[in-house]
Amino acid sequence: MNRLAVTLPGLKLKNPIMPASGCFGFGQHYAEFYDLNRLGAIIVKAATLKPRIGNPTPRVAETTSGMLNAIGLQNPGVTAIMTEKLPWLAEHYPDLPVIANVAGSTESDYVEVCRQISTAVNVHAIELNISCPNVAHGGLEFGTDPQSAYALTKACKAVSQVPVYVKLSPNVTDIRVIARAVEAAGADGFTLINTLVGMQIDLKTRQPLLGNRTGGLSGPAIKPVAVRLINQVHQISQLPIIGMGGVMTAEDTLELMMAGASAVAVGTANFDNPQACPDIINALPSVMDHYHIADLPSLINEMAVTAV
Amino acid sequence: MNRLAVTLPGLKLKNPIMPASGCFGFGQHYAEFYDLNRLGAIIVKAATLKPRIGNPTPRVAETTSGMLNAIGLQNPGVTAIMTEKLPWLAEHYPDLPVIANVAGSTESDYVEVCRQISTAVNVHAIELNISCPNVAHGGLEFGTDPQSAYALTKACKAVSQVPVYVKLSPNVTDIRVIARAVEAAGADGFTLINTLVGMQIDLKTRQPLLGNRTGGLSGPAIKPVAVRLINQVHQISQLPIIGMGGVMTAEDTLELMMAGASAVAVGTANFDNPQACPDIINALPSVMDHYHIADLPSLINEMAVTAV
Amino acid sequence: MLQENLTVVSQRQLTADVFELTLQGKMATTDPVAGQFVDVKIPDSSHLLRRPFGIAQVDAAKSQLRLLYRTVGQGTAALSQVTAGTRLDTIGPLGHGFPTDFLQAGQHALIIGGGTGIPPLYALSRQLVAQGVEVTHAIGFGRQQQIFYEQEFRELGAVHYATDDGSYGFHGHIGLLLDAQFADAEFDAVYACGPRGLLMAVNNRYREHPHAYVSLESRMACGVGECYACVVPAQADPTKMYKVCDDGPVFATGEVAI
Amino acid sequence: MLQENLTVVSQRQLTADVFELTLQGKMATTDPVAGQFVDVKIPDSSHLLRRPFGIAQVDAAKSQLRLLYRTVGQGTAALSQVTAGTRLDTIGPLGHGFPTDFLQAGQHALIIGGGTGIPPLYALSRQLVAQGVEVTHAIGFGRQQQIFYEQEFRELGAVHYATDDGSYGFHGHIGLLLDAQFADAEFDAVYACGPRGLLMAVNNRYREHPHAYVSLESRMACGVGECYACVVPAQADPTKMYKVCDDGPVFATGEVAI
Ligand SMILES: Cc1cc2nc3c(=O)[nH]c(=O)nc-3n(C[C@H](O)[C@H](O)[C@H](O)COP(=O)(O)OP(=O)(O)OC[C@H]3O[C@@H](n4cnc5c(N)ncnc54)[C@H](O)[C@@H]3O)c2cc1C
Ligand SMILES: Cc1cc2nc3c(=O)[nH]c(=O)nc-3n(C[C@H](O)[C@H](O)[C@H](O)COP(=O)(O)OP(=O)(O)OC[C@H]3O[C@@H](n4cnc5c(N)ncnc54)[C@H](O)[C@@H]3O)c2cc1C
Ligand SMILES: Cc1cc2nc3c(=O)[nH]c(=O)nc-3n(C[C@H](O)[C@H](O)[C@H](O)COP(=O)(O)O)c2cc1C
Ligand SMILES: Cc1cc2nc3c(=O)[nH]c(=O)nc-3n(C[C@H](O)[C@H](O)[C@H](O)COP(=O)(O)O)c2cc1C
Ligand code: FES
Ligand code: FES
Repeated sequence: MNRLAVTLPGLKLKNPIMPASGCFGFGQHYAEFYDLNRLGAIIVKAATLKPRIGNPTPRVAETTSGMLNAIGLQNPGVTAIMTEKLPWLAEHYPDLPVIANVAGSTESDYVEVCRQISTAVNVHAIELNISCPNVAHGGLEFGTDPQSAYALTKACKAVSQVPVYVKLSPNVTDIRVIARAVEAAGADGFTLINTLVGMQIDLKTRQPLLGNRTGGLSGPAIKPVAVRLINQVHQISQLPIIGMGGVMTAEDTLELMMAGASAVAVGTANFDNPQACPDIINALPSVMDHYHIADLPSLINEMAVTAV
Repeated sequence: MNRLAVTLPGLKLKNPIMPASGCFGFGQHYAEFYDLNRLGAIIVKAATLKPRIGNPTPRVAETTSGMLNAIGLQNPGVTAIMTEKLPWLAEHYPDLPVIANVAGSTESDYVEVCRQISTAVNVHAIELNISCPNVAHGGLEFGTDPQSAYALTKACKAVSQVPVYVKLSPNVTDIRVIARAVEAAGADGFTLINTLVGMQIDLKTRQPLLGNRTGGLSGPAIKPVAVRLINQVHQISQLPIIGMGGVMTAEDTLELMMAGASAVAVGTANFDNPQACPDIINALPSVMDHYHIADLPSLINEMAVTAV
Repeated sequence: MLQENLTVVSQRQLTADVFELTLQGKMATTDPVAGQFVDVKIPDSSHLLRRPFGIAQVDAAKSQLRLLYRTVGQGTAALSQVTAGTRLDTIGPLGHGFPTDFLQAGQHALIIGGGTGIPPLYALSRQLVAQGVEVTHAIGFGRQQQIFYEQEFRELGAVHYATDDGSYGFHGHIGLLLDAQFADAEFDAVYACGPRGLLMAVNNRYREHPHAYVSLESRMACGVGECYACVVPAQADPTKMYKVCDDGPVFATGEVAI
Repeated sequence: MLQENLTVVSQRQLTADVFELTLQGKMATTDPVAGQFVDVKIPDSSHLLRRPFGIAQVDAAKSQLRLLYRTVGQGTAALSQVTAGTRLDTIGPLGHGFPTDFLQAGQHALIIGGGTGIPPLYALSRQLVAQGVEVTHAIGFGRQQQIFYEQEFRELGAVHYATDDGSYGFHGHIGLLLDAQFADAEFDAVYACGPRGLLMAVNNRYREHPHAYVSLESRMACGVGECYACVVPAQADPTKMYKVCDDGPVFATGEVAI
């Protein structure tokens, strides 16, 4: 038996590790470093209905043990993604489950992208990004207001051919309110956390360094916030969670799973180390031995019991 | 002229640097490292009406470039603070302005502590802690609900002999709503940010490491969040801000001031380096030269103009 | 209490995971009391909290002090990589050490240690021997390969080892060794440092002893008594809190709830 | 594209803030194109983003490559502390370098550089000279003391310096030097790397030149073309974005909006 295999709605994964959306594009260039079939799955860059050129540069800044990004959802639009990007993955990695990250400005945008992208052969699930802090209408309104989150999730669920995971924002007073709304609307799972809103000031210009002024904070700096929010959602819902936020190592992966995640996405770590995902996957068995974890499903079950 | 001098309601400071509440106690032991008269001011540990024993241990955990704490407002109560702690400071450092941090579970607790502590000779201002995430009724309810924040601030203002600064929580969807309520209630200024809620899990026990399960995240990891929230509050209010969150260096101090702070508190850095405050104060003039800043009041004025 | 950049004189690996670090600086000339500790900054900027270590040995003439530590996590792992010449930002000596003034030459002290609890006990044992006090050591380890500083302790007095797996000395934990071999021995002073189980056993066994002391560990932030991170409640009154860093790390038996 | 722990062979300080770092590893044997860069992990765990540096020189026989960098912030400051023997986690060679295939022996290329833009130009100049191309350099610095690699460039061809304060060579910025001395010179190829002002000047002056190229800098996260951090809009169509790390860092003049 494969100790690392985990199963979530729509996703039979040989291991729980997947690159996080926006930190791995569609994987082409990372495929020069390693065989993407090593991954449990891949969450691809956000798709919007129309192409988007994104925010002005600079789009990234380094912070202590973290980074800010304000890419602004640059992407070629759902049509190009479905005719170029996803087929490339399907051709080269037919067995690699893809989770499509969907973003938009209006409910109808989201719905249309979900309708289309969920028909792609290799898209096994959708990650509804209602928490992008980096564009004026990037969904964060949906992610901070329970009514909108409910309506959007319900509408997207209705048209999607695959399970829908909703990506929650940490930038809220009480994440449980949003989680409950999303669950009530029929979501199949959660992914969390998206980035925290942050800013860096350029001392030379005395102005915000990022072109967009603010950006999303990610990386190990935010891991304690991720662990807490994952745990908080896990305590009030039985839905599976794909956890993310600052994961760099196999230990971090287990920490998020002990908090309540059933699988784990790796974002910023890819920039620090392009082979972060396979390195984590390789390290998992011995780290699991060290902490007496026979296999991941039993860990997930144990945590599900203790959460109640 | 002293380039570092700044003036805020109730506070004529020879420099903008002060230890943050809870990270310096009442200073006695730090006085073994350096002369506390070097400081601009000192924000002392939270005072509550009754003594508090605080949370179960472990109370702190290290995180990447940050730390979690769940001290739980351990303090000997306002009476002991006024008869032992503050007099010690008044005797040894009669010219050192003290900002008293006030916490409580009920509005009447807060009011009573403010009434008493604001009469101490060396207390020049109050910091109303409506954002402690580490006790069940530690004020975070006041800090996340605008109505309660308004009522509490108004009541405390009414009985305080010194200006009242309200300490804002970063754990909210929109900090401006709270800031506006507090300003409308007559606050003299803001302090921010308090800690972000976080958690660490002990892989050996698979349980939260802290006795309190969750704790407050502080240190350089959160500085981008602090900069952003200070800037956001600065944009909607003319009230002065004492900024804090991850400050380790003179550069960090200037970054928070460029975001909108008029003075800066240093918390976690004291643990990393007990001489963090004097080191920052010493470094400020040359760093200011490097960035062509003649003096801090002119920087504050410049940022006030550009915020509008 | 000083903050000083101590210079690494040498680093030596003693067992699979125990290292001996020799540091030089003015701090070593202030003659710390055995049981006091230092708080060392890990030379990697992502670690903000200092790491506390008991002072295992002081050579004031050479201005050197020695730490003995086990690599348990990221901080100690990083520390084990530092080489001679590196400067380590250190504060100390911190806390209150083991009281020894009451002992007369010729009196007899029992020192009870386990694992990496033994470093401050080594300093203590040397100090007692210098005072003319006779010293007996009871030291527990998981298994033989983990033992370090055996020769050093044997030079100071009798040493009784207990190992959990019986690979060396007495088979069983240190509490059982005490039962088996020291049940009715009388000592003028008893000192202990080690894992919580050991401290609880000693605390119970010697609660009424007028001069029995335990040294505690606790997670710390400031290390100097100002943050209330490291507290432990009084045994008699759980609403009274002691600070391990400042009131301790050494407490009389019966004083605190372990 | 490789990820490799390169070994530091030597580090040498050239000016108050410019360092030469020689690294050894397989990456240096893959014969990067001049203008390609490497992305180096700063050996301190609080820095997550790699730092991009142009490859200044390759010695494939010794499997060595050389970087020249200026200390501008925390990452380069930390880098300047590393000593021989340290292993630096590096990815590369990255991006698209300067096109040179079209040049014939005996043709003439102009190389325009400023400050720390010159490292990839040094690699380029060596490559061109090896191809038999004649090379003229126009290089700008703030002031004389900042100049580095003067001898190295002079060995490859004529070098014209411009300094902002007139302390060496032409008095004024490089655009003025080009106006004054190269206004009607004809070159078969033009290459530039340096500060934004220099690149804008070159981009304007040589917009119609069939073989004029500029190398850009941009803040990066992935460095390999997957995160869209480093983009620059096409000059002709601001809705078309090029990635500096992957489509660049070298672009033909007129191609992107600088
Ligand atoms: C007064 C005192 C004296 C000590 N003397 C010694 C000694 O002489 N030799 C020795 O090997 N160890 C000693 N310890 C324990 C030592 O401090 C820890 O093993 C060390 O801090 C672990 O750091 P780490 O980064 O490797 O572990 P991590 O688990 O990664 O550390 C994470 C955080 O937890 C803290 N922490 C972890 N374990 C402990 C612990 N047992 N006690 C206190 N804090 C802990 C760390 O300081 C750090 O803040 C002493 C502890 C105290 C309080
Ligand atoms: C393709 C390319 C090639 C380069 N080649 C060289 C070279 O050969 N020699 C040299 O001295 N410099 C070169 N640079 C610039 C060099 O990358 C920066 O000076 C360096 O990253 C600054 O790091 P820091 O930590 O010292 O500065 P900080 O300002 O502390 O860095 C903070 C963040 O901003 C980024 N950053 C800051 N300045 C720049 C910049 N100019 N370009 C891109 N990112 C930046 C850093 O990488 C880091 O992520 C090149 C840049 C690029 C994009
Ligand atoms: C450069 C960058 C781009 C991102 N783009 C997206 C995106 O398009 N859609 C999305 O849902 N999240 C996006 N994110 C958020 C990540 O998917 C992830 O939720 C977050 O970075 C936390 O994980 P980490 O700390 O491992 O990076 C992006 C993050 C980064 C750093
Ligand atoms: C150990 C510890 C104790 C704290 N206690 C208090 C407190 O009693 N009252 C309060 O308002 N804030 C308290 N804080 C929050 C700090 O005052 C400060 O707002 C926060 O730590 C952010 O600043 P920093 O990153 O510089 O530490 C505490 C923080 C720490 C780390
Ligand atoms: S560690 Fe701060 S009081 Fe003990
Ligand atoms: S840096 Fe990621 S695409 Fe260029």
